[in-house]
Amino acid sequence: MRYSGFRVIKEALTGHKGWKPVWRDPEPKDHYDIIVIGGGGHGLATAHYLSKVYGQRNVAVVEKGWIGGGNVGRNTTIVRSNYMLDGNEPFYEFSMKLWEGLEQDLNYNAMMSQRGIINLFHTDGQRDAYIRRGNAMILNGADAELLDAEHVRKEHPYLNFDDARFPIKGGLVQRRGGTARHDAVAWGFARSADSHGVDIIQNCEVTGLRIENGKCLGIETSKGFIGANKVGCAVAGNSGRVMGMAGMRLPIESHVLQAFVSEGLKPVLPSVITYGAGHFYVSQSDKGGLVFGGDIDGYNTYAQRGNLPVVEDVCEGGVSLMPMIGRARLLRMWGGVMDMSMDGSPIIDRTPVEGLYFNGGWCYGGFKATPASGHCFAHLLAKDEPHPTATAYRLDRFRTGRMIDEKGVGNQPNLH
Amino acid sequence: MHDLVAITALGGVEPRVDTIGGVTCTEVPGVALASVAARIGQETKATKALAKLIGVPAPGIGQHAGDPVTAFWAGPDQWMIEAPFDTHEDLADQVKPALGDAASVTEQTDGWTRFDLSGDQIPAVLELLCTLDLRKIETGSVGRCSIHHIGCFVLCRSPDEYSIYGPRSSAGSLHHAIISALRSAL
Amino acid sequence: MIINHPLLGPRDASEFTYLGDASLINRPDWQADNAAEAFYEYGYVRDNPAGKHQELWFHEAGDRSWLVVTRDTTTHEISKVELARDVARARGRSK
Amino acid sequence: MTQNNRLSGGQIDRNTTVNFRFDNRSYTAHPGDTLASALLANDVRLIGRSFKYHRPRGLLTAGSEEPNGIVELRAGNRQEPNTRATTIEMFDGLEAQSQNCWPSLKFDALGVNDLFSNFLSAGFYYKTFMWPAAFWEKVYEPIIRRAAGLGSLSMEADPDEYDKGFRHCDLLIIGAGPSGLMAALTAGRAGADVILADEDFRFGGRLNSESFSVDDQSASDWAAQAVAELSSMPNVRLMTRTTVIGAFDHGIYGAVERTGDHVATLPAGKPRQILWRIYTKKALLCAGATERPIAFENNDRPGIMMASALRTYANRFAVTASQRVAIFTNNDDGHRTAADLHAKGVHICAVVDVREDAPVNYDYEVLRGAQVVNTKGRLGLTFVEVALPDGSTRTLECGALGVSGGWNPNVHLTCHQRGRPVWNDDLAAFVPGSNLPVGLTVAGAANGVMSTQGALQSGMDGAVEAMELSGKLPDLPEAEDAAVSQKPFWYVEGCKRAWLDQQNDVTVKDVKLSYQEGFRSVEHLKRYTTLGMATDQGKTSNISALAIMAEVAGKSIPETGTTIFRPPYTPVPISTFAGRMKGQEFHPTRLTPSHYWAKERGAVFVEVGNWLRAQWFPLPSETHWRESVDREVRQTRASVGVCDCTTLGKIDVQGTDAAAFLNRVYANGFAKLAVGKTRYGLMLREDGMAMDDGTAARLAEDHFVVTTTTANAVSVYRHMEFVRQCLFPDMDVQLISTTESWAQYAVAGPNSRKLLQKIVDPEFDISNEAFPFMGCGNITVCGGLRARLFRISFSGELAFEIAVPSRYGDALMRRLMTEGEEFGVVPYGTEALGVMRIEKGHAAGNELNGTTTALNLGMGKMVSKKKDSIGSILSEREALVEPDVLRMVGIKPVSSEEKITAGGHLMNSTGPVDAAHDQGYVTSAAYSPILNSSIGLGFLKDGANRMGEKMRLVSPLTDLTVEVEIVSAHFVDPEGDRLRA
Repeated sequence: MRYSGFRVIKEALTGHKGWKPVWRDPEPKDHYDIIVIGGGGHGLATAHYLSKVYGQRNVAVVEKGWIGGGNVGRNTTIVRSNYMLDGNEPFYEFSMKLWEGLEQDLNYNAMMSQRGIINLFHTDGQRDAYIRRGNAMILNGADAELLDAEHVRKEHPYLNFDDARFPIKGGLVQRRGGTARHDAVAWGFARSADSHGVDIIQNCEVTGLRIENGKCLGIETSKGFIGANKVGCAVAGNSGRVMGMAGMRLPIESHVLQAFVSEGLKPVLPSVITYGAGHFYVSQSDKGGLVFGGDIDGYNTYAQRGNLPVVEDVCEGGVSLMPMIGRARLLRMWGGVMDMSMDGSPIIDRTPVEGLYFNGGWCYGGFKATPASGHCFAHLLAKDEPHPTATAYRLDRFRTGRMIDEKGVGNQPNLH
Repeated sequence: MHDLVAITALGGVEPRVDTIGGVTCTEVPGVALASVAARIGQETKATKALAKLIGVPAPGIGQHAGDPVTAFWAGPDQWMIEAPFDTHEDLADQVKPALGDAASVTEQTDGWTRFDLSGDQIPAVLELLCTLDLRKIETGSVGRCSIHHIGCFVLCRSPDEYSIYGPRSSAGSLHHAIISALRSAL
Repeated sequence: MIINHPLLGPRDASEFTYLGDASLINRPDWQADNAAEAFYEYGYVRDNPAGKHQELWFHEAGDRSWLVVTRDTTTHEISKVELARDVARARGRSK
Repeated sequence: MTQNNRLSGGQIDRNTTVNFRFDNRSYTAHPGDTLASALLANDVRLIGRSFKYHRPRGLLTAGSEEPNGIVELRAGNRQEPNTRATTIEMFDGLEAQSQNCWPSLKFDALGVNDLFSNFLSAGFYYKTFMWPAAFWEKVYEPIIRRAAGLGSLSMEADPDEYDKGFRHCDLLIIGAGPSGLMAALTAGRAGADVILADEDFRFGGRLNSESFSVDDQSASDWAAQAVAELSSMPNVRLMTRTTVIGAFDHGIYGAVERTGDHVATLPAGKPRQILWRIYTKKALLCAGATERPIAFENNDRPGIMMASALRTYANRFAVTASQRVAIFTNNDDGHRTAADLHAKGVHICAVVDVREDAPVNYDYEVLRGAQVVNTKGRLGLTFVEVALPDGSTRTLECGALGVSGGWNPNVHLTCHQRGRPVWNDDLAAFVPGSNLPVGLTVAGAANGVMSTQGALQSGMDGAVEAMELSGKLPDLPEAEDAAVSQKPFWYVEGCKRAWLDQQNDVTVKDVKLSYQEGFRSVEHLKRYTTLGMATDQGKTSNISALAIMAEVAGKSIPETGTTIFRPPYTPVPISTFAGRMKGQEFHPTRLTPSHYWAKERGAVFVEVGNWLRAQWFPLPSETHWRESVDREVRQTRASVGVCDCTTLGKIDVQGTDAAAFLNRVYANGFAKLAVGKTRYGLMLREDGMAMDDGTAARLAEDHFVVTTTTANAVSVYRHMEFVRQCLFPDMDVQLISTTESWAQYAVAGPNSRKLLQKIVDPEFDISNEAFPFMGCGNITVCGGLRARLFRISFSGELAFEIAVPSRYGDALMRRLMTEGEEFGVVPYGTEALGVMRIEKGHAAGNELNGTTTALNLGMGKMVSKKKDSIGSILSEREALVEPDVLRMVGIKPVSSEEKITAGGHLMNSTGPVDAAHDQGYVTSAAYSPILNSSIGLGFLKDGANRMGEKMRLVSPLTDLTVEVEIVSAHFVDPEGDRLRA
């Protein structure tokens, strides 16, 4: 069923009787060409591109709970392609271009809003690093602008320019950056994949991977064994658990990132803003809530909840940067479990097990990557070779010393 | 004798004194400090030597003891020695011989700034500053904690006399934190 | 969270700095034939268990002890706290 | 306007009358009122507008679960959007405004949305606004954003202070209703260390809202008496106006105490709110229960309220919402409200009870087996339409309708660690499950014990269990003990627009549509319809919606799912979480020993980590910073300059294994360093990347002083403790930071020795012979002050670093300036420091960026292969030693007028300019007044072999392309003759 304004009006006039389920609720078949483990953003996007771009129709997405219930449903919805390193920037710019056409591609309004993102800097050293990054963005075909303090003040007069412990010296802006309605992204990909014949199987937990003579034959699940020629794992946050079923240890730790939303407010923030002197980033949703976050809690965990010190740290940064939000109320806090990798960059690669493919290590940057991650993982699953923009995301890069370390903090996941 | 004039951590020639709601906060520059860390395998020897130095048994975990030269526990097999500045400006050099090879001694005098709180209701002030369980803080206790992101030692000398040690460079911020808490609580 | 420091008793976890898996104590022998592979494993590969996890915490705003904390990563329940130095010695580390 | 809806009695101070304003009209009220009760007293029912359809909204409840009665409180920079009128404690001069309406509350233009509500069904926006693509940001979204949102911020900085505090207790009791009070009495009398916290400004909970008695006194009097006894106990701390917002790990609870929200203006220095971190051994949740509505057609009109709220307003605040009231209920509790209001002289039009066997009453009519099927009244309720069992309908004329659909235990905190409540059929409600936060137990209505007697008993039992009390327990007072009698009833059949989430305008129809479109899990339902996402977090709507979803799905409620709650229990100002860590206090400020002197000199300061350092020292004649910096550099290189470098980390390393230890943490060797000598040290991370660099001075066989960069002082110390305690636990080495103990100044330039000789005491020979390059030692200065001298140089000049106890740093700096006058000594700041180190080709923070190896930095040979040192093995990985790896180089423009930009990328002199052809990047750049040219340092592929090559430095971001030449990084004195002079 095609969505459109006319359809909405027609249905309104006929009692909304015509709306069909956005996706089917099928029972799993015995065997699929490709099974994607994980009905989150990346898994559903993979299914969408597999079926729509790579012509794979005999595909299933298997989800332990309800689709979109992982990090795609609990992030701060920021979309950007402002990376510095060659391993990353082409991939994220590819993702940005996919975002820009996503609604039309999916016929679903994920409310991709290119309202811009600004990364503020407060020291000359930060400025130099941002100039290097901005240049890398432009050299990779993305957009970037450097603003001085006066210009930042013109665009964001409510920031703390008068009483700041760390004065704002300027900012790196990406105008094409912005936000998207996170749940709708998952639903849009699911709806499209479903419409192309992909079976989306919810409430089906993977309990094991059937591997014989180094080849993956399928998955054991709470709904029984499901055979497959290829199995792709896209369960960031739980990668350790699932790949553990294949006896693999990963260059990844699971950590919790908290996120926060305020009560609804009339428009106050024009764009996404990240603070360079504290752990704080924020945007305002279309409903009016300030959606914000900061650092991960910093200890290994699989629990989707955090603790007070980080809540306080984030709010300290927020009020220091923009004192006018002080009287807005924090409405809800929640946590998402992140695959924190050893260099802060993701992995999209084959594994030592034939027929088993891995997509993970997204740290807290996975949402913006959703379309490209799906596209590149679909490419890898369909063609058995990496997509040109994702060649650096290899599993063995730590052994060879080809890390992609934007922050330069090395093999300590909780610092990325 | 040299002719350089010292200034306090808050930048004055005279120490700063504030009284708010019956509690007085006094900047205390007149103290010399040296750290004592036992060498590996010399722990017992170091503890004995330390006891001799301060005239009482070396304080255990979370304790301080001695007078006028006092010591407080700073870490495993590690203590901070406190003495009047006027008589012990070169405290580290005085302490070294007493410990010999049993411990490493390091001058700490100007690494720290000290604020003394006196008056009742000090716990009502401290509960706005640090996470220490004040129910367990009694005369002779010392706790290391973070006050407004500044690493500090809190010593309880009597129910209405406390000392707070913080890093000298952050004296202004620490003082501001203490004064704000006094105004808020009292 | 609260970490029950073996010397100081219960302390707020915010006084500590987290490093990670306590396997970081098991630094390989630099002269071993497989040193390169061993150091790669040591530096980069983790068990990352959903359950009991031995991990290193530094009491930064406290007594500067490194601790090995055994904590369940699904419930955060802490079942054991030891001085890392004792653990290191117990694992045969010396000089 | 007079308070013509006031009744007799109540817990308000009638002797005092206060004035307040709502939407710029003045009203009167009494202390003890909330804004909500005061508005009702003044016959104001219309308070706001709903989120989506902008429907008129009045009060639904009398507590913190209120979804509708939300206003902008106070004015100017203290304006607080979305504030629940039901929790605003009345004070004289209170000012509030309605919100989310324009031009006025009575006539709201966007009320038109209501007419099109059929087109604005759940999730409609996902299906449209897609064409043309560009229209989203330009047209659709701005309209949606303006219409959405609720209250507005003042856009001014929050002027109030906030505190954070930390309390410890054996037992935290959350909620001071019957169970909480009884628990506190039990534990308190037993001597336990108790904190009793309640969000209300008056302890007692429902006891203050009921007309029945406890023992022989009124419920509220009994509560007051219990509070009096508790406040006399030194082991019990009472925290009123304190909401426990969250249950965190290991018995830590977050609580927000509103110390200043009930006064017009705060006394100086007093906080508006305090965020408490409460450390508990045990906690007892006595949070009570929340009455839930029944959904029926047009059930959202102002005047339609929870029956228990009407009772609270009547009994506690002596207010009725209207003189004519009807009740719609599925349980006995609704009848209580009717009886209490009737007793206070309010006309009860009828009690509409869905139960055929509802209790009769002779004071007013009870319509058994009846249902409310519709209501009238545009801005406030006027008529209620009732369907009777016989099929006929009755119309009741009334200004208020009390609705009671039963009670939901307040299980919120039991869910904060992902625990799930379980379904209880007798109550038709969720009660706390088994997987509670460790140490938390639940008592009273929160645990499904609905009678007052039961709550008292349960509170006592809870305290006994939690504190493991034995021996004599207090006698329980007598109180009502009625069993729950209700018929589960969620919504009236056949209704179309029956509201569940009244703030977000989610109706029964939306839930059904959600199911129809496949959004069937509770989380999908919430996310698709926005149910429960409003400022009340669905406290009154979640369960009903779940029940309806279950019905459509043909499943039981527990099969359909549960809904859990997240912190905070009620919304908390962001300022409260920030406390005092904002503005200048965001981070502590660290001052150098020469700070006050530098300030007098008019130095310009710069933040370096938490430090403030002098950046340069402008002279009155100088108008541009470059003039000052160039002068400082020239004069230092020509004669002598002084720079405060105290901020460099200093770590005292002692012990018989000190040298062996440094051999492990530094890539280069230290074992053979002679006493009295200093050596540059490069520290690697275990992954082979450069971590930090500095110097180590050997003061004795077993004593070194190590310096770190300012930025890494803390992390290097932590790392060294890790190596000491975790990797080499038997090494005899002790570490302690001495960064702040010593004021350390670099004295640099050809005349530095001459200057120092004037202050160093004569018995110390610092001639080149006696004190050569890289020498170090203990000395005295100015007639006996102990000091340390190091002959090290960052500038490349003949230079020393001299250290004295910090308290004398100010005096020493002044002395160096006066003694240096004859040489024209200059103080120099971090800028000049930076220029000189670039001229000398010293790597610093911009080069040690965490991704560079010793090889990249041109120090590959320093990494000793003859010993075990951190990072040496992994620094050998194939990609890190490829022939064309980045190497540090010097860069200067071919034409000296051109400028080098840090952050620019290096491209070959010909060929395409794009990422694929990137050759490297510039890390640091400065203008060298010595070379009269802009210069830079950077990393270039195979740079060591490309000296003299012409390249293009491009910075499209700053719109710049410069022809540059690759040169050695050592621009000045490459042979190092000067520093050995």
